[in-house]
Amino acid sequence: MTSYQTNAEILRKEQITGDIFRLTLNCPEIADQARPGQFIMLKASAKNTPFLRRPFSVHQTSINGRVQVLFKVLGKGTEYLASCTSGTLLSVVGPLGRGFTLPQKGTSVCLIGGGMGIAPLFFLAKRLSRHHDHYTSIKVMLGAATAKELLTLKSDFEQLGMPVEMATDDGSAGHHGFVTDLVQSTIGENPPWAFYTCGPHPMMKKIALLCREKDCFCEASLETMMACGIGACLGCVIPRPLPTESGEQYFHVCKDGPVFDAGDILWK
Amino acid sequence: MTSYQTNAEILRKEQITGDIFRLTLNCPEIADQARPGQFIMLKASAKNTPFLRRPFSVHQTSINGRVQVLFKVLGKGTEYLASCTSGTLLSVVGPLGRGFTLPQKGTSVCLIGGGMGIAPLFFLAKRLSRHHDHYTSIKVMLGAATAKELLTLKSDFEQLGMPVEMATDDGSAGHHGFVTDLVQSTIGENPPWAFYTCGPHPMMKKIALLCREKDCFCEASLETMMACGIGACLGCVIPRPLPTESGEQYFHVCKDGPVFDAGDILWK
Amino acid sequence: MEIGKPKLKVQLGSIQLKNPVMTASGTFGYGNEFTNYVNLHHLGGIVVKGISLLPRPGNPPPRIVETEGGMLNAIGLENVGVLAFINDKMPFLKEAGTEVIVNILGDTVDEYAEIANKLNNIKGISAIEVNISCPNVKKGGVAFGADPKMVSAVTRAVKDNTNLPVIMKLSPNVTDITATAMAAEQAGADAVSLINTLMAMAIDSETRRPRLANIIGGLSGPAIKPVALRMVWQVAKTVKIPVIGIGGIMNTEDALEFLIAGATAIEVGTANLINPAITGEIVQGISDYLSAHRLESVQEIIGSLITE
Amino acid sequence: MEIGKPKLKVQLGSIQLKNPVMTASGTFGYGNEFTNYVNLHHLGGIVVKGISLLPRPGNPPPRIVETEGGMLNAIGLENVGVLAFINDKMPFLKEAGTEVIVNILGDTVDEYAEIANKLNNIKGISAIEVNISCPNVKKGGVAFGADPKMVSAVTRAVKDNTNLPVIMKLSPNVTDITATAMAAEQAGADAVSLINTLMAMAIDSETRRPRLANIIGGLSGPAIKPVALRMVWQVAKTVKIPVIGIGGIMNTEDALEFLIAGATAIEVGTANLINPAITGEIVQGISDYLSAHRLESVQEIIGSLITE
Ligand SMILES: Cc1cc2nc3c(=O)[nH]c(=O)nc-3n(C[C@H](O)[C@H](O)[C@H](O)COP(=O)(O)OP(=O)(O)OC[C@H]3O[C@@H](n4cnc5c(N)ncnc54)[C@H](O)[C@@H]3O)c2cc1C
Ligand SMILES: Cc1cc2nc3c(=O)[nH]c(=O)nc-3n(C[C@H](O)[C@H](O)[C@H](O)COP(=O)(O)OP(=O)(O)OC[C@H]3O[C@@H](n4cnc5c(N)ncnc54)[C@H](O)[C@@H]3O)c2cc1C
Ligand SMILES: Cc1cc2nc3c(=O)[nH]c(=O)nc-3n(C[C@H](O)[C@H](O)[C@H](O)COP(=O)(O)O)c2cc1C
Ligand SMILES: Cc1cc2nc3c(=O)[nH]c(=O)nc-3n(C[C@H](O)[C@H](O)[C@H](O)COP(=O)(O)O)c2cc1C
Ligand code: FES
Ligand code: FES
Repeated sequence: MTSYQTNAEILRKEQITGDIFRLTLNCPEIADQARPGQFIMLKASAKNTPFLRRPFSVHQTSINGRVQVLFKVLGKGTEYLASCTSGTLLSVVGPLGRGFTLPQKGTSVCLIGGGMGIAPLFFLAKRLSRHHDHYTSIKVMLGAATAKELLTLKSDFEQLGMPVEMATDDGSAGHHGFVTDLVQSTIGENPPWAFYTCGPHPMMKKIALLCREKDCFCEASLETMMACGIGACLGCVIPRPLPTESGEQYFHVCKDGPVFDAGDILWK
Repeated sequence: MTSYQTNAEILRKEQITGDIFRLTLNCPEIADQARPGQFIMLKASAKNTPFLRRPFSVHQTSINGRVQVLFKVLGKGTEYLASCTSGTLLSVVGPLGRGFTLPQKGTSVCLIGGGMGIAPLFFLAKRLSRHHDHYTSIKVMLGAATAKELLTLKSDFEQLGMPVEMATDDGSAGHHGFVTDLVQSTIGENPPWAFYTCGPHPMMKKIALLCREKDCFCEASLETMMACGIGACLGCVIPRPLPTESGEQYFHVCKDGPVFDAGDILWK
Repeated sequence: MEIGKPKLKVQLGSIQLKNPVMTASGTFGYGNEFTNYVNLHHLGGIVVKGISLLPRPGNPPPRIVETEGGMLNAIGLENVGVLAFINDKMPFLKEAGTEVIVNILGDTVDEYAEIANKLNNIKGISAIEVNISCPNVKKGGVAFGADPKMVSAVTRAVKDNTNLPVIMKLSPNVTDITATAMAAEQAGADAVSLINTLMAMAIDSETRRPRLANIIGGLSGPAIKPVALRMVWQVAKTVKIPVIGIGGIMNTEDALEFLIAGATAIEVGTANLINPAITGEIVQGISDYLSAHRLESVQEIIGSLITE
Repeated sequence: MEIGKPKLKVQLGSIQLKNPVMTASGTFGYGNEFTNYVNLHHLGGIVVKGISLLPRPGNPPPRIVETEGGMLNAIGLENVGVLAFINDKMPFLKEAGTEVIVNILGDTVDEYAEIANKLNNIKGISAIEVNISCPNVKKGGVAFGADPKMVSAVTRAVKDNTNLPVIMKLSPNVTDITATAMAAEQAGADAVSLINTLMAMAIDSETRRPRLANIIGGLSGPAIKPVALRMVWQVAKTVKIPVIGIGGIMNTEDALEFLIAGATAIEVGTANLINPAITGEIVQGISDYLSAHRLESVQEIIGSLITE
């Protein structure tokens, strides 16, 4: 798998809401290679603070060499990214990791994103929309704290011709409650299903267990603390349900993931 | 001596030449207290790199609470300052240190600045211009690498009614050579003289020795590496010519200076 | 449920601090340098610049270098000497409205004893902190703090010469800091403080010269915080006397980490040079943290690290 | 005067490196992870992730924490074990076009001996680097590297079981690193490398829990450079065998400082995680520095520190 380290120019910075931003980066090699569910490591500082790179899912790519990331400001790194103006160069390493497995023809597909977990699902949706007719249906379910975090993203999915159901914590758009509630009422219809999810751990856990129960295909994109993103530091582990024959007790999320078959994960 | 720590807003950033900038800061208490030759300590980073504050001479103050610094970009700290836009808040500690002693009535005054050493001399010039008639004459001699570094500053002094002689390394303005050459031809006329100098060490040394020879009053503003600027860390020392009675072998530049009687300095 | 203002008092042996926030020796001068920036009255205590028997001139410059997340210093223990300290600095300090802790240093065990003795009956001094990171001139220049036996000897010598509580300030440049901490405890120390600076060095690759005239200096600042925190945790688990945490504390969050690791009080060092008001801000910050977590007293977080 | 391309070759005991720039164990995987970013052929050598007799799963997460100017790791020596290393990793490594140095670790002296023995006749291995910062399970978990006697014992055990040059990798968590360096030299080590990480810790003040599942981890990155540089300088003055400098090297300038302090070669660690192309850039940077200073060979700067 080829990946690159490059200095990518920020071509555009969009402020989706107060603390959610979308950066468009010019990095043709990465745009060309990236597959949905893969991520990039950004140097989110001009100096050494913060010290480590920060991982971000590829939100979408374009044939003219752009890579987008969608992020929420949490701490020093994302603050720095939010403060960058177009023209700034960011050091990027990517694309990295194992992305989503595309669904089999004839399945009903459901993408369930919570918060910034929506980022990689849009890339997946774009890829699926190339062969929309391969799938019985494609549903998108998005959850967030409040309506305004979802509006831009909702219309992005809708432009791909995918119906979007929403759930918000404050009830300001769609279902008042968790996005997982929406899944429950869907999973009965139209088998076989392929679920793809990314978002807060409890959300993904709930979906994973539901899918296990109903024996549905389900992939989840996980997060851990990463130093290198390229499989070198062995820092980014999560426990395997069972050790491998050679005694490995952990997955390395940056290499074995970030996308995993939800059934392979020890949901805590 | 009262000094303050405050978050000062950058009201204006001027680019004098490629790498020379002037910042106007809003810090009324410091503007009110500062005397020529004193300095301020600026936090020249948003995070911990660079770690220490950076000392800058007060270039001028205004009655409406502004403090200006004039600086050249050398490394990380000054790069950061040069990248700040108006509206940015900078943490400032000051005014600090011992400034210039104002000349006695009836003296001929000569201010000799080299490079960024011009910064504090302008503040002194402004103060002297309040009582221009107290002095037999006031001359200003400015040295720099090339003409364009001097033009703005020259006219600033001239607006105070002070004639300015220039020396440039490349001969692009004034004397082609060192500013010290100009001093040599002046020191004979119109005694008694009071010389004030700030700039590169070899320049100040030459002036100091000349003044010692002719027995002229001479003050020089020195630089050393400073961590605190307030006399607490004892990091900023230079050797005294003779130990004090209590055994002190060093001056603390941030407290005993930065302005010293040139005759008290061990010029190396 | 309404909760009053959280209680910040802590006990260091026989002295009580109004809060756990003190200043680290050598970074707060003799206190008077900071009156423009912080109300000394609000601090738990002031630890003054290290004092020796005779005045010391210190090292030639350069004495300080900036490093990534920290600095090196090789001040060389410049100080006014114990007599000038008593005459010139104590009058101000004893009116400062906070505990005054005098940091002392020596070249020999006897010198430590003698300074302790000279400080013993001086009004306004609350405790003595003993810097043992200095070279023992009788032992080929090995630092006192490098060897538990020398730590014992210095502790005893100081204890024998003062009625004041004695805080032994441990060096981090050792294989096992719990060994020197225990040596101090067994020899009668009332508390230990740690860490002093890490021995370090910087080179200018253009001139190929050391950046410090003294070649070697002490590393301080946030760069060393993780090392300091580890040592404080290890020592707090080992000794029964109070532990004072020092090393890279830049803000409230850092101070809390040391308290949680087991420090009864903390000393803020290099941060004073960058933000001369920081100690006051940390006192306030600890109080705010306790309120936000509905804790009544700072005691509830000291040593509260959950390790399962 | 025209000067040709500067000579970068250095000699580490019996092996020659095409240049002094190597990678530090645990930060460069088994080399293959970096082929997208750097031409391995350009490097002086690759030191692989530490290998034990049997595969090790490593510690539970979280295993890494970011700190000011550095990071903590508590990977727990996860590795594939010596046999899988030989079978799965060596085929790639021996074609990498650079010297391959295998970092090894053990719980007992015998284990070190056995791994050394297993690696002895494997084609493509240039040297063994021995990580002695691991706990000696027979000595109550004290690190081998903490004690000159244990350093001797491990050095001898490894030397007795291999014909390859042996590099002893010293721990910085000691009172006197020249003592462990001399122990290694006297026991027959062909070189020493230093430093490994500083034992350190981080706490989350909100949860009051350690940030690493293992509680304690190793501090690396630019934060520790000044300590590493000091130790390298001290050791280079003390031993006659070559010294390899490690610790916080982020760029050419840092690498030069270590060479000037007396290191014959350097290893770049944490910097690989942040800039996977950095080692190649440093090779070029050293060459450029030598050209700019009109020096013919890197030999001219090794140990060239001017201290008057
Ligand atoms: C594979 C992957 C893909 C991700 N994709 C996205 C995305 O598309 N959009 C988005 O907003 N966020 C994404 N994240 C999370 C993103 O990496 C963090 O929000 C970001 O690192 C926060 O950095 P900070 O400096 O702003 O915050 P900090 O205050 O430093 O940290 C806040 C939290 O962010 C996480 N974090 C910090 N540093 C790292 C690191 N080096 N590796 C992993 N997690 C870290 C930790 O949970 C930490 O508690 C992803 C994470 C992973 C692992
Ligand atoms: C009393 C005093 C007044 C000064 N006034 C001015 C002024 O008016 N205009 C101006 O341009 N410069 C002035 N300087 C110099 C100014 O402080 C340095 O240019 C600045 O610190 C460079 O910082 P940097 O991070 O950009 O460069 P770096 O690359 O970090 O350092 C470049 C050089 O700047 C000096 N320097 C760096 N940090 C410090 C420090 N903490 N204390 C002292 N010197 C340091 C050192 O000589 C160093 O070699 C003054 C210095 C002193 C001591
Ligand atoms: C400039 C400076 C001077 C110091 N002088 C002393 C001293 O005289 N006595 C002493 O015990 N420690 C001295 N120290 C060490 C500090 O008290 C403190 O232990 C160390 O710096 C670590 O804390 P910090 O990282 O918060 O600075 C000094 C530190 C600095 C930076
Ligand atoms: C993630 C990580 C894993 C490491 N694993 C090993 C190891 O297996 N064996 C070893 O001897 N050193 C190991 N080290 C230590 C490094 O090789 C190096 O000595 C140390 O990090 C200091 O160098 P640096 O600051 O350049 O990283 C590891 C360091 C890191 C950061
Ligand atoms: S982040 Fe380094 S191995 Fe996964
Ligand atoms: S800079 Fe700290 S005493 Fe002068």
